[in-house]
Amino acid sequence: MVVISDILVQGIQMLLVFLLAPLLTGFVRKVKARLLRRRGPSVLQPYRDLLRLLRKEVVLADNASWLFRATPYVTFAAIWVAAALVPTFATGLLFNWTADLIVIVALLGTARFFLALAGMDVGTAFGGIGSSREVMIAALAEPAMLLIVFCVALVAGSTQLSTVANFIASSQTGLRVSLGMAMIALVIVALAENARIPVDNPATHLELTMVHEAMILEYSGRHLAMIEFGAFLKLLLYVSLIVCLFFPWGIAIFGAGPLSYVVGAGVYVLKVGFAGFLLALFETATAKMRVFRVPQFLGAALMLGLLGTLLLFVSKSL
Amino acid sequence: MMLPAFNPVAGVLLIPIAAAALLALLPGYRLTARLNVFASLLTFLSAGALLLLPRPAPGAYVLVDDLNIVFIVLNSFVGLTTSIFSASYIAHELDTGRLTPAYLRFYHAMYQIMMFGMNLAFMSNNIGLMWVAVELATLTTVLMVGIYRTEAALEAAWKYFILGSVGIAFALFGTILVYMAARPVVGEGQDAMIWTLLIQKAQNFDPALLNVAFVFLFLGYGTKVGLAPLHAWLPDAHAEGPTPISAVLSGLLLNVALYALLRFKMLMAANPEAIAPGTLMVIMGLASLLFAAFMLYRRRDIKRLFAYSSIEHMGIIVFAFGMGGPLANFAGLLHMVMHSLTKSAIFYAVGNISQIKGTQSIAKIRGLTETHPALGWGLVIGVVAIAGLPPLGIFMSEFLLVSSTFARQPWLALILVFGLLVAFGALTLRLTGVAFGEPRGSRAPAEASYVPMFAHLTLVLIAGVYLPAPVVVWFQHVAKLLG
Amino acid sequence: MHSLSFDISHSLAGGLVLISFMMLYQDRLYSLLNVFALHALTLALSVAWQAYIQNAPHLYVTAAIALVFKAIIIPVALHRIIKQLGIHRDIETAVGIGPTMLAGMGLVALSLALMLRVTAEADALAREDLAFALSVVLLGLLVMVTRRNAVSQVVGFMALENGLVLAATGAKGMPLVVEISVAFSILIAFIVIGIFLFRIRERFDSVDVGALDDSRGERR
Amino acid sequence: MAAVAVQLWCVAALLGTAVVAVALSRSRQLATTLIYGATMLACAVAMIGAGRWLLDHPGGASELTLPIGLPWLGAHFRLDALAAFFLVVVNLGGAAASLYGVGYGRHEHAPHRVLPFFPAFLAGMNLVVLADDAFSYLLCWEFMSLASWALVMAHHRESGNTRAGYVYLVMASFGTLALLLAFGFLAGPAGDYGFAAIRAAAHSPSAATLVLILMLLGAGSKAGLVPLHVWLPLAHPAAPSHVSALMSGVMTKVAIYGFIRVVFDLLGPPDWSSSGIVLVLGGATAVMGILYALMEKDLKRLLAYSTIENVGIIFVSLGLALAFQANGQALPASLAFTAALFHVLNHSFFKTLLFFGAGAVLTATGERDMDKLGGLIHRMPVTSVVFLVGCVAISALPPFNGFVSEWLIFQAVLQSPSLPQWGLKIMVPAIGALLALAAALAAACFVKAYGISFLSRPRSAAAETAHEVDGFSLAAMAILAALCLLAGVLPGVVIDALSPIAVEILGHRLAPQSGLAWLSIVPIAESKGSYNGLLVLVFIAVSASLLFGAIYAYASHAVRRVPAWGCGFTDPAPAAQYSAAGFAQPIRRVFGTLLFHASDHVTMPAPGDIAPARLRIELHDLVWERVYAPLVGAVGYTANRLDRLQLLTIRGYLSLVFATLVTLLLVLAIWS
Repeated sequence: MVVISDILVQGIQMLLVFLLAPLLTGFVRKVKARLLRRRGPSVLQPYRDLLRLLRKEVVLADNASWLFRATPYVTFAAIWVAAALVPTFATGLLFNWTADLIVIVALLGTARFFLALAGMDVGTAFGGIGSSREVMIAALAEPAMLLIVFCVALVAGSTQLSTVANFIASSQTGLRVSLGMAMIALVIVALAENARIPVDNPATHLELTMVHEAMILEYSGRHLAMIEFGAFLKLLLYVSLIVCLFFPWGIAIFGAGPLSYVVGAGVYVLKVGFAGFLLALFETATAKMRVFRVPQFLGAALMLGLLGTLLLFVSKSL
Repeated sequence: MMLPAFNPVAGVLLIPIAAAALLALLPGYRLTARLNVFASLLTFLSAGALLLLPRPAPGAYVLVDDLNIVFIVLNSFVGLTTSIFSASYIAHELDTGRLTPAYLRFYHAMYQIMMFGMNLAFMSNNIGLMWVAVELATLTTVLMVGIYRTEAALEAAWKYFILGSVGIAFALFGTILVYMAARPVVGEGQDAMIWTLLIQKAQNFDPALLNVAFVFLFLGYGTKVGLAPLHAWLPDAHAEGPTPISAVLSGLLLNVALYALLRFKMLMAANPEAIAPGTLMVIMGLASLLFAAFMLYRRRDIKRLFAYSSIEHMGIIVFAFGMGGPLANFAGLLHMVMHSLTKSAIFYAVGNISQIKGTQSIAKIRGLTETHPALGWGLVIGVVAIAGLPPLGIFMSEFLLVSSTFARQPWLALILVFGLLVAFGALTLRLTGVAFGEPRGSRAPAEASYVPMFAHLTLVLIAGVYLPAPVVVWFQHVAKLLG
Repeated sequence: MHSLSFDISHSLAGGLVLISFMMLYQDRLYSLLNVFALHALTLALSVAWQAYIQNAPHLYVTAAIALVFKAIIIPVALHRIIKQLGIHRDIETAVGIGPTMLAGMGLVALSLALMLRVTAEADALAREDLAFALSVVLLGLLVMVTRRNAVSQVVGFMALENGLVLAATGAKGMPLVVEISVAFSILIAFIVIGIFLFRIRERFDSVDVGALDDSRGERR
Repeated sequence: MAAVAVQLWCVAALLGTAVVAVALSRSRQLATTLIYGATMLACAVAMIGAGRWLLDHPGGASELTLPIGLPWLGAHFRLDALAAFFLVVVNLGGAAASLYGVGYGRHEHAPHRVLPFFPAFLAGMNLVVLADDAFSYLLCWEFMSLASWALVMAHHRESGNTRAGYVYLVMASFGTLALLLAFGFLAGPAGDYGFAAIRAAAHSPSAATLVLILMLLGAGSKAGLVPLHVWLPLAHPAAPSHVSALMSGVMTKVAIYGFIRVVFDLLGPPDWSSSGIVLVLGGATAVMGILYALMEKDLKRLLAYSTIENVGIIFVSLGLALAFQANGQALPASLAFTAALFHVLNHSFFKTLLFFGAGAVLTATGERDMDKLGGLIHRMPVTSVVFLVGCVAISALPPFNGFVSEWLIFQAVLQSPSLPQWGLKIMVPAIGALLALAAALAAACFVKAYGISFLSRPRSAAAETAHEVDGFSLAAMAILAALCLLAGVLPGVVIDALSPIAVEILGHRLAPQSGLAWLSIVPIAESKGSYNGLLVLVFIAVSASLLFGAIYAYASHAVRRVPAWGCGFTDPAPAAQYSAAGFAQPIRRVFGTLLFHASDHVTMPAPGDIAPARLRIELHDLVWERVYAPLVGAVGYTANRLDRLQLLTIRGYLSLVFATLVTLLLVLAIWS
C-alpha cells in the first residue's frame, strides 16, 4: 500500500513538472512582453506550439543519422528524469535517493552531450558553432556548479536534495553569506545553462550570437518539439532547484499527508511564478554579451562558489 | 719454478707460448686460424682444469687464488670465442686485401703472446713479474692495433705506445716504491716482491711510501684501464685496430690492468695508516663515467662509440670497487664479467656490420633489423644489455650498485644515476639510428659467424635471471677478500 | 766509509737532478742531447757506485748499458736523425723557459716534501735517493709536456727512465733491475726507430689531427 | 595448486607463446590466429584465476619463491587482493586485445615485429603485479617497458616513430632509475630487497616523503603524470592499435599499481603534506591532459592525452586516500581508495574500447587525422555505436561506469572538511573544481572526437569508402562496451568486489552495497548521498520509449528527407564543415592563450583576390619547451665542450696525465 502511494506521489511530481514547464516559459514570455509594453502571446502559447510541432512531419537532412533522430527523446527523457528528482512540493519522495545533486547535474550533462553531438551530425557550419560554444560554456559552468554543490553540502552535510531542503527549511541555519554567494553563482549558472540573456538569446537566429538555437537549427517537427519541451523542463528544473535549495520554506515533508502536499504545491507554484517574474525582469533589464565575455561571466560564478566555500570554513572555524 | 707435468698452470702459460712459436712459423691462414682456435681451446680447458683441480700452493712466481681465477677463466673463455670470431673475420680481411698472409701470421702469433702475457699477469705472485707481463700484453696489442698500416692505424698505435710507455714507467716506479716500503719489513730481495708475503705484512709498511706508490700505480695501471683523463689512447686503439683486437682490448686487457689495481688496492687496505684507496677510485670512477657518458653523444664512428662505452663501464666498475662492501664488490665483479662478455659480443656484431657496410661511420648504417635481422637484433640485445636493461646481466650489477650506494652515500648515487642516464640516452639514440629506420648501405650477407656473439649474449641473458649458486658463493667470497 | 759512500751517492743523485734542470734550460737540440749524454753518464756513475757499495755485481751491467747505450748510442743516433730529417735546431717550447724552471722547482720541492715524510728507519740513503729519483722522473715528464719537439720529448722520456733506474738501483737488493733497464732500453730504441720510420719531424703527432678526422670518423 | 602458481603458469604460457611467435611469425595468417588465440587463452585463465581469488577473498596471500633472480634472495611472487585486482585488469585488457588482434592483426604488414613482443609485454605486466621483491619487481618492470618499446618500434619506418621510441625508452629508464633509488633507500645498506622485509621495517616520515617523491617520479613517469608525460602521446599512438590500447588502458594501471604497492602497502602511513603533492600533481595532470587532448586532431594522440587526464583523476583520488589515511579517517580513506580502484577498472574498460575503435577506423580508412574522417556512423554502424558508448562513459555521464567512479571521488572530496589541516581543507575543494573542469572538458573533447570523426559528412574519399571491420574486433569492442554499461548500472557489485583490497591495504572497507534496496550505492550514509545507476537507466529508457511510442501513436510519424537546411546556406564542400581545430576554438581561446601560448593567424586575401583565406593556429607545448628542451640543450652543450678532448695532440694528453699526477701528489703532500 505504502509503496503504491509513494509511487503515486512520485508520479504526481513527474506529471506536475511535465505540465508546469511550458507554463513557466509562457509566463516569462508574457511578463517580458508586458514589460516591453507589448500584449504578448497568451501564457498557454507554448503548449500550442508544442502540439503544433508534434503534429507536423519531420523534415530531415539527407545525411542525418539515427543519432540525430534518437537525440530528442534521450535528451528529453534525461532532463525529465532529472527534473522529477528535484523536490518541488515535497521532500523525500520515493526515488529522491536515486540521485543526488551531482547526479542531476550529470544527467543534464548527458542531455547536453547528445544535443551537441546531434548539432554536429548534419555537418552544417551552424551546428558546429552551436555545439562548440555550448560545450565551452558547459565546461565553465560545471566546475562552478560543483563548487555550489560543495558549498551547500558543507552547510547541510549532504548532497541529497531532500536532506538539504529539510535542513535549510528547519531554519537552524541562520542567514549565511556563503549561501548567498552560492545562490548568486547558481543563478548565473542557471542563466548560462538555459541559454538565457545575457549568455544567449533564445529569441534570435542571428548566427553570430546564437548558441543553443544554432545547435538545434536542423531540427523540426516532433523532434523540435521534444527539444523545446526539454528546454522548458530544464528552466523549470533550475528554478525549482534554486527554490528548493535556498527557499525551501513551506515545502511538505514526505508522508505528511495529502493536505500538506496541496499546500506545498501551492507554495511551490507561487515561488516558481515569482522566480519567473524576476527572470523576466532581469532579461529585459540586461543586454546579451559577446560570446567570449561569457567566460568572465561564468568565472565570476566559479569565484563566488569558491569564495563561499572558503568563507564557510572561516565561519565554521569561528 | 718447478712445475710438474700436466700442471694446469703450466698449461695456461705454456700452451700460448708454444702456439705462438708454432703460428709464427706456419704459413697458410686457414691452418693457422684453426690452430689459433685450437690453442685457445686448450688454454681454456686447462683454465677450466685449474678451476676444478686442487690449486697449487702460491709459489715465488705463480699464485692461483679465488680472485685471479675469475679473471683467468673469463680471460681464456673470451680469448677462445674471439679466436673463433677472428678465424672467420680475418679471412674476409684477406679478401678485401687489408691484410697480407705475412701480417696474418704475425697477427696470430701476437694473439697468442698477448694471451700469454695476460694469463701471466693474472697468475704472477710477484709484483715485478706482474708488471712485466702487463707491459708485454700492452706492447703486443700496440703492434696489433697498428697492423693495418693505414695512417690512422699507425697514429693510433703510436699514441697508444707513447701513452702506454709513460704508464709503464709510472707503474714501475710505483712497484719500486712498494718494494722499498716492503724491504725493511719483509727483508731484501725476492721476498719483498711476493704478493702473498706483502699482503701478510702490509700493516707494518711505511704508509707514506705506500701512498706515493699507490698514486703511481693507480695512474700507471689506470692508464691501461682507460680511466679519464688517462683514457686518450683507448678510443683510437679500439677504432683503428682489427675488430677482434678491439673486442679483446675492451673485454680483457682492461681487466688485466683492473686486476693489478685491485691487488694493490688490497695491499693499501691492509695498511691502516695509508690513505684509503677507495676515495680515489670512487672519484676517478665517477669522473670516467660522466666524461664517457657525454663523449658518447658526438661519436660518429661506431667502434669508437663502444670504446667510450667501455671507458664508461670501467668507470662504473672502479667506482664499485672503490665503494667497497660486500654488495658493491659483488656488483663490481659481476659487472666486470658481464661487461667483458657483452662488450666483446657487441664488437663481434660491429665487426660484421662494418665488414658488410664497408664503413664504421654510424651515419651510413641504418635499419639493420630490416636488412640483417639476426645481426641487427643481436646488436639491439647487446646494446640493451650494455645500457643496463633487464633481463640481462648488467642490470643486476647496476641494481645492486645503485641501490646499495643510495642507501650509503645518496649524493654519490645521484651522480652515478645521472651518469648512467646520460650514457643510456646516447647509446639508445645511436642504437635506434643504426638498428631501425629506412635501411641504408649494402644488404650483403655477413661473412663472419654469429656463434660467438650469441654465445656471449646467451650467457649474459642467463646470468641476468639466474646465477648458479656456486658462482654466487665464489663471488661473495672474492667480494669479502676485496673488503 | 759508510758516510763517505753515502755522500758520494747522494751527490751523484743530486747531480742528476741538477742536470735535469739543465735540460729544462736548454733551447737548442744539440746542446740538449749533450746535456742528456751527461745525464746518462752521471746515472752510469751512480749506478756503478751503487753496485760497488752494495757489492751487487749485476748492477755493473746496468751501469754499462746506461753508459754505452744511453750516453753514446742514442745521442749519436738522434744527432743523425736530426740531420736526416732536417729538423730545425732550436726547440719550440710550449711554455717559456722561466715558468718551466719555476715549475721544476715546485716539482722538486713536492717530491722532497713527499719523500721526507717517509719514516727514517727506511735508511736515509734510500730515502734521499728516492726523493731525487722522484724529482728526476717528474722533471723528465715536465720536459716531455713543455717541449713541442719530438726529439726533445724522447729525451724527456729517457730522463724520466733514468730516474726510474736511479730509484731501482737505490732500492737495495731489488731483483730484476738489470732486466728492467734492458727492457727500457729496448722500449726507447723502439721509440727512436718509430720517430725515424714514421718521419715524425716536429711532434709525436705531426700527423695532422684535422687530416685524420674522416678516418677517425669524427668529421663534423 | 597455489593460486599464485596458476598465475605464474599463465605467464610461462605467455612467454612460451612469445618464443613460438619468433619461430613462425613469418607465416602471417596462421601465426596471427595461433598466437593471439593462445595469448587470449592464457590471459583468460589468468583473469579467471585472479578474479575468483578476489571474489572469494580468502584473505592473506598466496606466495611462491623461485630460485631465480637475485641469488641470495630468489624471485618472490605473491598474490594478494590488490595484486589479484590488477591482474584482473591486466588480463581482461590482454584477453580483449588478443581477441581484437585476431582480426586486427591480419592487416599488420610486419607481424614478425609484433607477434613475439605482444605476449611478452603481457607477461611482463603480469609479473610486475606478481613480483614481491624489489629486484624481480624492477626486472619485470623494465622487461615490460622493453617489450612495449619493441612494439612501439614495430612500425619504425613511419616518420616520428623512432623518435617516439627513443623518448619513451629514455623516460622509461629515468623512471626505473627513480624506482631503483626508492627501493635502494627502502632496502637500506644491508640490502633487504624482499617486500616482506621492507614492509616490516619502520620508515620515518621524512624518509616516507622522499620515497613517495621518488615513486611519483618513477611510477608517475610511466603513468604519464604531468610534466613527465611527454613520451606518452608519442609512444602510445605509435604502436599498433591493440597495443596502444594495452599501453594506455593497462600499462598505466600497472604503474599505478606500483605506486599503490609502495606508498600504501610498503611505506606505511605517510605525512599528510605528501598527500598534498599528490593532489596538486593529479589535479594539474587531469586538466592539462584533457586540454592537450582538446587541441589534438590525431584521434589516437587525443586518446593518449585523455589517458593522461584519467591518470590525473586516479592520482587525485589516491591523494585523497593518503590525506584521510594520514589523519586516521578510515572510512573516507577507503571511499577515496575504492573510488581510485574503480576508476582504474573503468578506464581500463573504456580506454581500451576507444583505442580499439580508433584502430577500427584506422583499418577502415587508413586515417588517424580526424580532419580527414567524418560520416563513419553510416559506414561503420556497429563500431560507431560501441565507440559512442566509450565516449559517453569516458565523459563521466550517467548511466555509464565513468560517472560512478567520478561520483565516488566527488563524494570523497565532500568529506574533506573533516580534515584537520587547513592546507588540505582549502586545497581539496579547489582540486574538486579542477576535477569537475576536467570532466566537463572531457565531455567537450569526446563530443569533438565523435562528432568530427563519426558524425557529419565525410571529409575524404577514404572516409567515404570506409567499411565495417571484422567480427573479432567488433566482438572485442562489444564486450567492453557491455562491461562499461554493466559497471555503470551495478556499481554496488564492483564496490563490494573491491572491498577486500581496501581492507588489506587500509584495514577498513565501505559498507556492503549489494544488499541495498534497488541496487543503489550509498558510500557513507543515505542522508549524505546516494546513486542508483540502474533506476536512472530504467527511468530514462522507460520515459523515452513511452514518449516515442505515444508520439508515433498519436502524433505524426512522417519523415521527409531533404538537403540540410543550415539557414538556407548549404555549403557544398565537406571541407567547409567544422574541423577539429575549429571545434576546439572557443576553448582554445579561453584556456589556450595562457597554457599553450596559442595564437590564431588569419591571412585574408585582398578584396577581389580569389586566393583562399588561411588560418594558422600556433600552439606551444610549454612543458616540452620549458623543461625538456633546455635539458637536451644542456647535455648537447656539455657534449660539444668535452668533445674537444677527442682531438688533442699527444702532448696535450701527456699534459693531462702529468696534471693528474701532480694534483694527486699535491693532495697527498697536503693531506696525508
